Amino acid sequence: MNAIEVTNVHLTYPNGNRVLTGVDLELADGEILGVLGASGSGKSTLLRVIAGLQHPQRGTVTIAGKTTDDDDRRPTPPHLRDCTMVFQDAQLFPHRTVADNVAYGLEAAKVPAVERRRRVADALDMVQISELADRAVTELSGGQAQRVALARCLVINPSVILFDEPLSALDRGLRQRLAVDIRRVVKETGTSAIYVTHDPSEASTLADRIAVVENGTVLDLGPSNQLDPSQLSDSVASLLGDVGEVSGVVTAVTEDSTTVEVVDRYIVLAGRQGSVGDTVTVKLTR
Amino acid sequence: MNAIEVTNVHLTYPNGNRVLTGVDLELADGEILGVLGASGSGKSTLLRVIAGLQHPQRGTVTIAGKTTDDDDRRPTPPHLRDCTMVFQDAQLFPHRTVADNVAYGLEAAKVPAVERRRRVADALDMVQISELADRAVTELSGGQAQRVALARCLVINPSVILFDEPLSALDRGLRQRLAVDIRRVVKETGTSAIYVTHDPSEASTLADRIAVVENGTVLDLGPSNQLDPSQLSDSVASLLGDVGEVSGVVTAVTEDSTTVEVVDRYIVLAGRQGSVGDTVTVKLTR
Amino acid sequence: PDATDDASQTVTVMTHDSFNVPEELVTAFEEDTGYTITTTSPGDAGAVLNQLILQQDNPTVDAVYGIDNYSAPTLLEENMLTTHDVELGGAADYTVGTDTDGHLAPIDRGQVCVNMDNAWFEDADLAPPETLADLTDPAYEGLFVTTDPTVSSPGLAFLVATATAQDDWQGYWQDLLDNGAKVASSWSDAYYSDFTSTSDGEYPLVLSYSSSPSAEEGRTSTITATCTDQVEYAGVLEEAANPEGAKAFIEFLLSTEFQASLPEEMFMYPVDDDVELPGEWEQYAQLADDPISADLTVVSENRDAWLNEWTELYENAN
Amino acid sequence: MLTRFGWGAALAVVLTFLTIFFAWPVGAMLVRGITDDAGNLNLNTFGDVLTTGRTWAIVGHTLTMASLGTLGSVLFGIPAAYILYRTDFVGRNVLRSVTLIPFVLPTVVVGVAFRALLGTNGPLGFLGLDQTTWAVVAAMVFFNISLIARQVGGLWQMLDPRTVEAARSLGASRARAFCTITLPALTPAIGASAGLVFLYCSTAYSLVRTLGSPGVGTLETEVFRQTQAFLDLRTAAVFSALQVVFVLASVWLTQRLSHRTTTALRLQQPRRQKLSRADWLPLTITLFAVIVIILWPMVTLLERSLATDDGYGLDNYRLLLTSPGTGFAGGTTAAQALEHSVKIALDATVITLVAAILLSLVITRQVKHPGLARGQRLLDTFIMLPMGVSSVTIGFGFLVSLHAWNPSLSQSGMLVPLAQAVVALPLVVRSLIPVLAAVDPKQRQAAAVLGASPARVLATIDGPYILRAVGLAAGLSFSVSLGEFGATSFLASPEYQTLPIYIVRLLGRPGADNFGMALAAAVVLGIVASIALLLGERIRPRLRRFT
Ligand SMILES: Nc1ncnc2c1ncn2[C@@H]1O[C@H](COP(=O)(O)OP(=O)(O)OP(=O)(O)O)[C@@H](O)[C@H]1O
Ligand SMILES: Nc1ncnc2c1ncn2[C@@H]1O[C@H](COP(=O)(O)OP(=O)(O)OP(=O)(O)O)[C@@H](O)[C@H]1O
Ligand SMILES: Cc1ncc(C[n+]2csc(CCO)c2C)c(N)n1
Ligand SMILES: [Mg+2]
Ligand SMILES: [Mg+2]
Repeated sequence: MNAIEVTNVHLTYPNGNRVLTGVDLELADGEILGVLGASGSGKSTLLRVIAGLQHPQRGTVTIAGKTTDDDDRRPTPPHLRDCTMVFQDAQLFPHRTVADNVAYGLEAAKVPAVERRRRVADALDMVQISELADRAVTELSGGQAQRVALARCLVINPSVILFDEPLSALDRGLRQRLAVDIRRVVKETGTSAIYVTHDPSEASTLADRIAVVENGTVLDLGPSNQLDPSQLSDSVASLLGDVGEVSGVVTAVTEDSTTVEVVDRYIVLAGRQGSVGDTVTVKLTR
Repeated sequence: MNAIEVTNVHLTYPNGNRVLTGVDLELADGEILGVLGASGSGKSTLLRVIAGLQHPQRGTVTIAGKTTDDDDRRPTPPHLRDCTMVFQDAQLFPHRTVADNVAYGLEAAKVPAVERRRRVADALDMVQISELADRAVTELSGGQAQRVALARCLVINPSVILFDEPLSALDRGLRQRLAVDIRRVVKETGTSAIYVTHDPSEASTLADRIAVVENGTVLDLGPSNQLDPSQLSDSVASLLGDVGEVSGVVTAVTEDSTTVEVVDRYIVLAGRQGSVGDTVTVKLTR
Repeated sequence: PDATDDASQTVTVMTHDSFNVPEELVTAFEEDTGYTITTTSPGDAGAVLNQLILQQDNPTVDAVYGIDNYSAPTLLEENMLTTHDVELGGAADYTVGTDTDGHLAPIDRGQVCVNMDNAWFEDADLAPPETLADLTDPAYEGLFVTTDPTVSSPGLAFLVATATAQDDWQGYWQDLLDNGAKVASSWSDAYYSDFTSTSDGEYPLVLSYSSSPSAEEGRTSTITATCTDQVEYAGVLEEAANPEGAKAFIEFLLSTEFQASLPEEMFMYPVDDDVELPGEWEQYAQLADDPISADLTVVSENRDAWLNEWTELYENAN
Repeated sequence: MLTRFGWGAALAVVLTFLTIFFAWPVGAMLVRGITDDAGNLNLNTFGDVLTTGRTWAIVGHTLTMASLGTLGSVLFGIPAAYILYRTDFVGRNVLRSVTLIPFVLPTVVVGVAFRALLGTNGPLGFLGLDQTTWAVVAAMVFFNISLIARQVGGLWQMLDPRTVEAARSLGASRARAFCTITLPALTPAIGASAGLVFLYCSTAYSLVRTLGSPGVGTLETEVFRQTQAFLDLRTAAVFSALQVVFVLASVWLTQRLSHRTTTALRLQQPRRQKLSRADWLPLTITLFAVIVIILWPMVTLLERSLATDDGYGLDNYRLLLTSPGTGFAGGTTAAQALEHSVKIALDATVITLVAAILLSLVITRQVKHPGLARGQRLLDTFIMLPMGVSSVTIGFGFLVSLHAWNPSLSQSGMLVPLAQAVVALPLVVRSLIPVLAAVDPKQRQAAAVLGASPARVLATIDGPYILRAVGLAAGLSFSVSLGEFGATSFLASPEYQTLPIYIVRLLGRPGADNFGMALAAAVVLGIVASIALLLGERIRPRLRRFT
């Protein structure tokens, strides 16, 4: 059984913005799908549709075998879907402390207080903010807030977790560690996940499979360790970065950097690499 | 004359959180300083102090030659400081459209309507959201919102701009392009800038000099193209990443990745790179 | 008139809030005398009295109109008025007994009476009550609605009437309440919500005025033995800025034209017996010949005590 | 420096206003109450009154009725806030303004309507509620559902829906998300408005007298009795002081409630959703409240205003245009009274809004100095006092202070809008504070670093929220002034009567015409007020389009 099946989903915002135009997507049980996409391409919208926060005009969504959205059915409300979501902008509850934010989903699931406390402590520990448990969430740094949002979802162990750029505000070292931790936790609990990120290396660290949101649809690129760079379109290649070869024209050279215009985009390299007007080939490495 | 001078600044939040304990920092005119630091280390707090949103208990801040904070003076209010700030969490004004958000600072500076319109259009163009000018800011994607916040500050041409992770929500391609554009705009207008980021490559693309916030103080690492990896402490090296050599123990190997534990941190590499228990040396490249 | 001497050209009068006079009469008065009338009205007769007392040290009016017979002795005791020097004529019959100096000029009069719904008593085939004592008769159980004497002026008049006409008024009231009499909070409440003839109410007997039937075209009538006198007076303030104007105003109030306007304008009867009543009044709203007349001195001495006793009695009855 | 001066000046203006038009009159009355004729302090009456059992029976009765009235208003008001301010459906605006009409109806008229409804022969007579405490409570709820709905709805419509979405996706049902996320965010508004309602209910006069079972009455009726019947200012002062204690206690309570829960919320442009099937519960409660508690009495009122000798017709309305009423040959006609009312209410609204905006800004400003913060809380409490002080006290107070000082002032008619402004002020301030307190200070900071001066931040960041809340508040303030009776009756000059006073005068006279006309005039008052309220709703900042 697939954890998530999205079939031909169309979503247009009330202001006429056609964001999703026929999305098809499958997520196998226990699988992690990394989703990349340009800013504004519809990644968050897709997650919101699956979470039941936005209702598609057309199409079907099935979560853990239960059809939640279908053309002529009433959509299943968010809390009855066996999935949760880590929001891009944290969305912490301002009236609750850090620990109480993390406990929220457990309370909703009526987990006994003792167990709840233990699980909350574990989750805070994992995201390395145990010492902030009693803080007001208005007194956190950006990265700390994002970690609370992450812990809040990881702690409840649903069938499916939708991650919307959960590590974007963290420094590199922490990000790598948490990426590994997230993968471990998700795999240990048999959870399935969709993981939206704009960091290709995070995607390949974490995800089993990679997909790209483009032009209102989802393009499945297959298993992350079998990506064939030569098959990628320019726009997808730019999302993944560091894959394949591109050529371009050097447009500026300064003491510190060389700028090469590559198919109307810029890549920045350190140091002098030629002079203005030269045609150079830049080797991009992962 | 230095654009910014911060001398021995101490800041403790009302809840007793001692965040800055003797920060010294100088920013030359027209210089861009890249600031890295772990999550929660006090980067945003430092910028808030300079912007005048948080008043240090001790220490001096001078902006463009004017002392704004000193031990026994009333601090200069934010709007009278010749500096602006791009917030980590955008803080767009919900009752204004995208264009009116960008126009806000120009209105405050009483820039004539015609020029205002032109400059707003240019700024939106630069961050590639011209077509969203009339949108409500509640109808933007995360990355779009961040770009509005960026345009809103770039458009007003102050002496100093404080950037707090302005590109964290953007995809890789866009991020690289904008990093170059920001540098170009800042350099063209002779603006000085402090640029907080958690992406070391963004810092070296953009900044003339790199500093790190650690243990409540700022550590100046010098010009970004003269960094000497061997001089860095472990914690700073982890922030910069991809610099120098570290060794560790492989702790997990899967089909897709190899995990090496390096001085109590994890680095993840793609593909099989040995077997559990092996000691390997991993070459990290920038 | 001299424009620079404004104060002496304006007459300021405090009246009760029912004061009403046809525009033409005021205009005529102002043209005849050269005075301009300004009125203020803080509320009913009780409010007028309270205001005057509160402003004792610094009265802001020249004349007062609307003090009733129960308030009159109190006002006289306060020594705020001066002799009005107006020729009273027939009105002299209604002056307050203790007012030996001619401080209060009677202007109009009326009576507070129990009114009944004629049709109701016909339909019920029940002889209407005739006296105060009848109201405690079980035959009339639950038929009478009166008003709270502490806050309603007809209510106070009725309490005074019972205290005057009954030897043991407390006992009488106990019987009255035991017999299902209802105490409404205000006259309009009783008349427009409880009285059968003018609302969907349940009570065919209501405390109201002798003049009320004139507005109901014969559907109601008064029970004359329950009627008690009401007189309203005017006076000139000791500290009046314009005593001459105040006197002229009182003369105006006693003029035939004003007296003739009283029934239509204020639902009261003229004190000038020569003035004719309107047709409906002649027909439906005759004054009782022999109303209950209280000794005003006794009333003014006992008013507060009676009200307090009544309150206690009433609150305990529930 | 300039900003400090600005705040100081704003505070000074408002404090002067309150001192002259509230503290002085009321203080003058209380001083008369606690001094003897020679002017010496004499507190004996306090001892006497406070040791009487009857006093505590009165306190208990007041407390019980006011609590029940408040509870009912809150229970019906919150679902109504949701339906009226958070969902979209055809006729929503009409429904909103209909629910607001009760607010301006003179209480005497409401008394008539409820008695017509609940009386033995009325459509709900079988309930046996006539002249019981429950009838009073029902009328209190009638008056105040819309107050709660409006104050709470005003904040609710601006809440960022995404926090609730986060809760839902963490597995919270609608009910749980409401209780754990929305309710805490709304608590300041609920607390503030429930505090107001409690005070309105505990100072209700006509309702208690007209609808209530006979009994010891309430603090308010006792103040009236002692002042009006006995001119016993000393005893009245004791009861007034007890009322003040009531106010302080309830304000303290609501402040505590909201102090702990006021957090910067990410307020938004108002968000509404189409009414959906999932809304059945709040919708049912709202419809019950609107139809049974609000509309039915009003329809009864309308029906009785249309009743003529032979069936139904517009006779009473025709008479309103042509006649001043049976037994009122000269004097003011209804049309004139309405004109006066509207003019006075407009003046009062302007005064109220200026004072209220200044006050709420001063109170919600973030200050560092603990002394200043304490000052803010004191001020917050002080401005509630006008609600808890009986209108006779205020009315008589005006006489012995302002009027005595300069009689021509009261004859000029200037005092009426000023007094009405004092009466409406707490309501308007309370409707602004929760919204202002919820504006995220980070928004102000963002504006400041973009170079906006404090004045500009005020205008461009707080401004739009104030404007929206002011639209609501202006409607409320106007209708409160339009319907105000207590203070107005003491101060209005006879030539410049307002409609509520005209109505009460009509009700004070026999004659079927007078009664019918009074009811018709009340209907007119309600209609005018609801139009004003509809207009108030329309004052709102549009999303500015870039040009
Ligand atoms: N308002 C506040 N009150 C108390 N403590 C605060 C407040 N804001 C931030 N802090 C604490 O101060 C420290 C520094 O916060 P700051 O926001 O400056 O971190 P940062 O370096 O910007 O981190 P990030 O990269 O996660 O944004 C953190 O530990 C945070 O928890
Ligand atoms: N509430 C809304 N109403 C109308 N349009 C919206 C709304 N929210 C988002 N959009 C638009 O829909 C498109 C997709 O938005 P979405 O948030 O899904 O993008 P995203 O892929 O998550 O981008 P990012 O990486 O910047 O977060 C964008 O163009 C955005 O402007
Ligand atoms: C129980 C109760 N009675 C009356 C009103 C009507 N009202 C609306 S505003 C206001 C105060 C100033 O007039 C009053 C009394 C109410 N809301 N609650
Ligand atoms: Mg997004
Ligand atoms: Mg930060």
